[in-house]
Amino acid sequence: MVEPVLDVKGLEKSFGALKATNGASLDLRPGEIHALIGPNGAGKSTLINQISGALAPDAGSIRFLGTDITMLDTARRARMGLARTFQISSLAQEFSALRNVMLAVQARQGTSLRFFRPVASDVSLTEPAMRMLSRVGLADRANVPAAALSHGERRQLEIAVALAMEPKAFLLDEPMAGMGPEGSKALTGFLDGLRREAPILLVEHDMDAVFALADRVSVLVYGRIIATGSVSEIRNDPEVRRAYLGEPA
Amino acid sequence: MRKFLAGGVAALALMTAGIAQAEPVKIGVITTLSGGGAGLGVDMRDAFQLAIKQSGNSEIELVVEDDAQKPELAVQIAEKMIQSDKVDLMTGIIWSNLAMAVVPNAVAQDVIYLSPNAGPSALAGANCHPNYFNVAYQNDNFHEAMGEYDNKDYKKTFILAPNYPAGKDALTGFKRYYKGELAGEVYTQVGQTDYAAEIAEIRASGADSVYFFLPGGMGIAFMKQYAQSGVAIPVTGPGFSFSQDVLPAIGDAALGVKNSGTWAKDLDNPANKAFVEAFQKEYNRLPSIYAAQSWDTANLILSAIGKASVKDKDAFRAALKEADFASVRGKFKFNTNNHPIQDIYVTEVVKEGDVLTNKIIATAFTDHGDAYADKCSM
Amino acid sequence: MSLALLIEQFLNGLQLGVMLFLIAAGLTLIFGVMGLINLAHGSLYMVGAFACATVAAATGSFWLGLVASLAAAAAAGALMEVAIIRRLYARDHLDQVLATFALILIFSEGTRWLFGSFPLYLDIPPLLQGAVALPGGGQYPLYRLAIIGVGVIVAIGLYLLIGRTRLGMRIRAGESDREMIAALGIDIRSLYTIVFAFGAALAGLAGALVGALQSVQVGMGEPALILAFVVIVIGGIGSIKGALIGAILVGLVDTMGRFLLPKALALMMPATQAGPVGAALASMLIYIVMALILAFRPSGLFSART
Amino acid sequence: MGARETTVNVLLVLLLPAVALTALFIGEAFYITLATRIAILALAAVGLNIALGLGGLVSFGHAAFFGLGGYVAGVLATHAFNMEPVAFGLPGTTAMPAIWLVAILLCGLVALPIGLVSLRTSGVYFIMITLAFAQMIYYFAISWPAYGGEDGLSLSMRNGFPGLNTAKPFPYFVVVFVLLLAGLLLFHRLRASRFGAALEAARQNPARLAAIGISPFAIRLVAFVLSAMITGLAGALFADLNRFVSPSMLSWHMSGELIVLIILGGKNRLFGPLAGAALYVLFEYALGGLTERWQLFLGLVLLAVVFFARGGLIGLLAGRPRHG
Repeated sequence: MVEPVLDVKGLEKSFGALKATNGASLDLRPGEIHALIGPNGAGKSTLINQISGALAPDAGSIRFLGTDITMLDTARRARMGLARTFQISSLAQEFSALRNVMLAVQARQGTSLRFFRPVASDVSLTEPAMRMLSRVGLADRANVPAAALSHGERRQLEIAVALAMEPKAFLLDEPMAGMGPEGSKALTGFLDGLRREAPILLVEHDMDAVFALADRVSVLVYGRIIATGSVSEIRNDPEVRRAYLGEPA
Repeated sequence: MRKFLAGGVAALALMTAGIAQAEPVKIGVITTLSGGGAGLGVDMRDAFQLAIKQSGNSEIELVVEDDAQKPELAVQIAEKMIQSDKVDLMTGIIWSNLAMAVVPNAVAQDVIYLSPNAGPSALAGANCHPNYFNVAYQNDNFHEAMGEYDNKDYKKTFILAPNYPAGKDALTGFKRYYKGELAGEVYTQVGQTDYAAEIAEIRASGADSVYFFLPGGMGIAFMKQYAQSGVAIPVTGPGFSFSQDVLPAIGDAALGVKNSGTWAKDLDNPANKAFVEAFQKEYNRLPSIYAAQSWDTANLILSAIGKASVKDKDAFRAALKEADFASVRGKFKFNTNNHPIQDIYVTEVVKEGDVLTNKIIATAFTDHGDAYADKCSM
Repeated sequence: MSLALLIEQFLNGLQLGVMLFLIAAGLTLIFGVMGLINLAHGSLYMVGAFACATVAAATGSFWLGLVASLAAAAAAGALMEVAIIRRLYARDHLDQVLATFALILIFSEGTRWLFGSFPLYLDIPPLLQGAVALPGGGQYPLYRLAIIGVGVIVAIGLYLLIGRTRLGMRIRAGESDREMIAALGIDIRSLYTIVFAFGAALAGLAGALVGALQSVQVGMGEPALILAFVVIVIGGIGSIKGALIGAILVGLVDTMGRFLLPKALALMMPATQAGPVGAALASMLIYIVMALILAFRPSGLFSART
Repeated sequence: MGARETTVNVLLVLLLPAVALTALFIGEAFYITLATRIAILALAAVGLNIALGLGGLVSFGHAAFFGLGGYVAGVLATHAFNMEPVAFGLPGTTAMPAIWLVAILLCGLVALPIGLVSLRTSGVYFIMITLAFAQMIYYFAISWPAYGGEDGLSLSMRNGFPGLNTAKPFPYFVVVFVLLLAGLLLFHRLRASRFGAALEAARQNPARLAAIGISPFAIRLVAFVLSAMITGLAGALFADLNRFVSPSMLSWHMSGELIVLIILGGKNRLFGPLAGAALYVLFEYALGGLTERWQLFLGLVLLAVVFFARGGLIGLLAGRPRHG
């Protein structure tokens, strides 16, 4: 069996009396899209935050590309190639779409401590950034401030920023949220091809997209993964049907 | 800028028209008119203006500006007065640290500066200057006098002052003349307002007396808290902490406290009587020592203007040095370092009717100079 | 050094702490509820002291002065809130700092305009004059004990007010969710005015109590303000409990530092140097403590909001 | 930057030398001094603007660096005058370039630990912890006797610059003005650079910046240190202007004033500090001459800026900022 790109084992996280993550384990293998689903309040955001480094787990370990990253901060994980998108916010509201992506390019190059050369005329930043914007279909909106983009455009920008990081794994947090059916369909097609560049851990509510894309699905309920398997396995898992779909057994 | 054309009233001009008028003289007055220390500056300015007004000399122009007790602002104002207003003389600064900021540069530009209050040791000794005249005192003087006087009554004194140069100079001055034992020597924080910890130490120290130097609000707070603490050890201090501007705020806690000074309103000489009367009449309050020193400064300047032209610096300096004016302090002359040689008194806080004030009870020094004159090479 | 002196110094530290708590309580309450950083809090403290001194001088009664200080500071606070502060809630901290810095300038010069440049007189009431005996032979001023008492009463009162009353419930609701409280139909504007005036009255009370110990003069609020900020930052901004503990910590550290540091240094260096150096270190001590606490707990000891 | 803002900026830059030159020709040396003062305060605020404007770090303790820079000038000159070594056998100096270098390096060295601790906090805590550090240095300076304590330290004469007579107001103005231009250029380049992009993003959305692999802490720390260095350089110049340095340069009022300068001029505007410093010094000078209650009116003006001119003077003259 191939070594997983991302290997999460026994994560625990409590907020006071509330156990938001309760021994969650999952892995992400090369070339796959692994969907993480679960009802509202199941602890998906808390789990993603621990994987990305925004929250420190109380117990458990996270390995990425064979290295233990449990103690590393968000920025270090990102530099190792873990790209995370967010549900709502954009990177820098006041910056144009292009500059948002350029920022990710410079982050990947590790060149943020250059003080003098203006970025606006720096083709080593603008060119890759424009390429990413074109890939997500935002090229003609490159100079619009992020704050002025439509909701759907901001989701596309999120993806472009993640692409610019040239990551080894994507952590996509509800990329379809708030997109119309047209947009969702286009994005589904896009993500389908993206898995060839790097595997994707996909947190998503849109079940059509999940079932269309996922190689494997994990179900999170009350901070625990209750089942992992292929789409059809999950669809037919009685425990999932009971806990998640609310059907009587 | 605010310009006071003192004596510019037509009637006065007419009155003095017969006298041969002196040439125009421009005097820059930098003093503290806003913020917490404004009371001292206001007294200084008021007395100065009154003295000029009474002289009837309409050719004297005053340029008065507020330094807000900030050294950097005082420097800027001084530059303006020298370069832009082209003043002939400067005066007015209350605080030592502001004087240290302004005076060395001003006198280096050949402007004559007369200090109506501060007298830091650096300007009395090695850094003395022919253009710098101190009409008040050298900073150590009041403390030296109290050290000398305390020898009479006390053997074991507890001394305290704020932890800054003037505070250390103060205690050095006191110790220069005090021969008894020290029950303790404490430096407090600048701007400190609560003295409970120090008072507790005084109580426990076994001292037979306390000498403190805490100017402004610090002294008021200390005296009130000391009186409330129930500690019965007698207190002495320099006159600044018991001058007319702060006595009302301390209240009866100050009654009976002996303090040192070069001036009190009951000093028996005609100049002083005229000054106290005129000041009270004009401003409806008793003058403080800052007012008295400022009044003397103004009269010293007036006496020199009568003898020499301000444009002839050498002659004017010589005229100032003669100190040929009627000082409210009685005797007054300049030492080799242009600092005063004068009597220093011990006064006691008494109540006259409802008003707290000081009364002279002894003379600590006669014709007292300062410890730094030797270091001055003038 | 005797035990009596140590006890007395401990009481002094406690009393300084309680005094700081009285100033800081209003500041932290206002921050907790409205998220406002109010540099002009020291000005309200000054207003209380001036009101108390003026009324006490006119009527001869400190107690009337105390009432006047509460009323004047609350009125000044309410006026300030309605005219200016209210427009600052939605602004960032930078705008708040600047506007309330401006208010300091206005209040200071305005007070000087009204009352002149000379410090005012305010003495402690006859009832509280004198000292009481401490175990071990020491003495302690009655008035300072009374301040400790007032501080304890205010602390308990605040605890009850916030924990047990309708106003307190609204305050707590306002801290956690402003939109919620507006949705509940509570008039948030008048709630804010009340809280601000209440915080101002606490500052005024502190000013009056402290004014009898110190000098009532323009500028008296600034050192108090800086210390109050140190207190609430150590305690965790918005937390009354944090303000109490922070205040007592600062009071004790400052008093004991002033008392013990020069003595400790005298063991290591000549006495003539130990005094000034010890005093210098003592004046830096509370800021060092504050930096250390924030280095390990970046939101203070009892943060109410992060 | 909009065309109107560019016009306003060009006018602002030309204004100072125009005033200084006019003053030189009509023999009113004081106005040269005033222009120099404006330029120095502006440079100090340009430094703070890196942290405050670009990075959103409201430092209420930048007077610490302003004062430290001032003390470097004062202390080095005093030692040179007395022919005593400063430390480790190194001599003092009265050469401005050497003083500037020491001031910049020392402020950077001091800012590093302060930043390491302070940047762990945010919001009001950051405002207050920077204040706490400045207060520590302030009280230290007041009570440390070696260099005058509260009385401050007088320089017997202005320090020198090779080939110029800095004792005269105009040459010194030129020195200061060139440094101000250099500071403005640095700020301009910085803002447009990769570092500037990262710093501005750290202000707008630190969590997102970390998620793309740039540590906001590191970026802010570098910005804080750079900012302290420039403010420290301005402090050294200020000491030379006044030929005097004292703890009041370290006081919290000074920190407040530097913030006021930036807001008056327009936060995060290249020329905001210059516009603010010009306005502030003119207020202080004109109002201070008119009335002893000038601080009351200054307060009213500041309130008006907060409520009616949020973009500061530049915002008023040039309209809203544009972002590319």
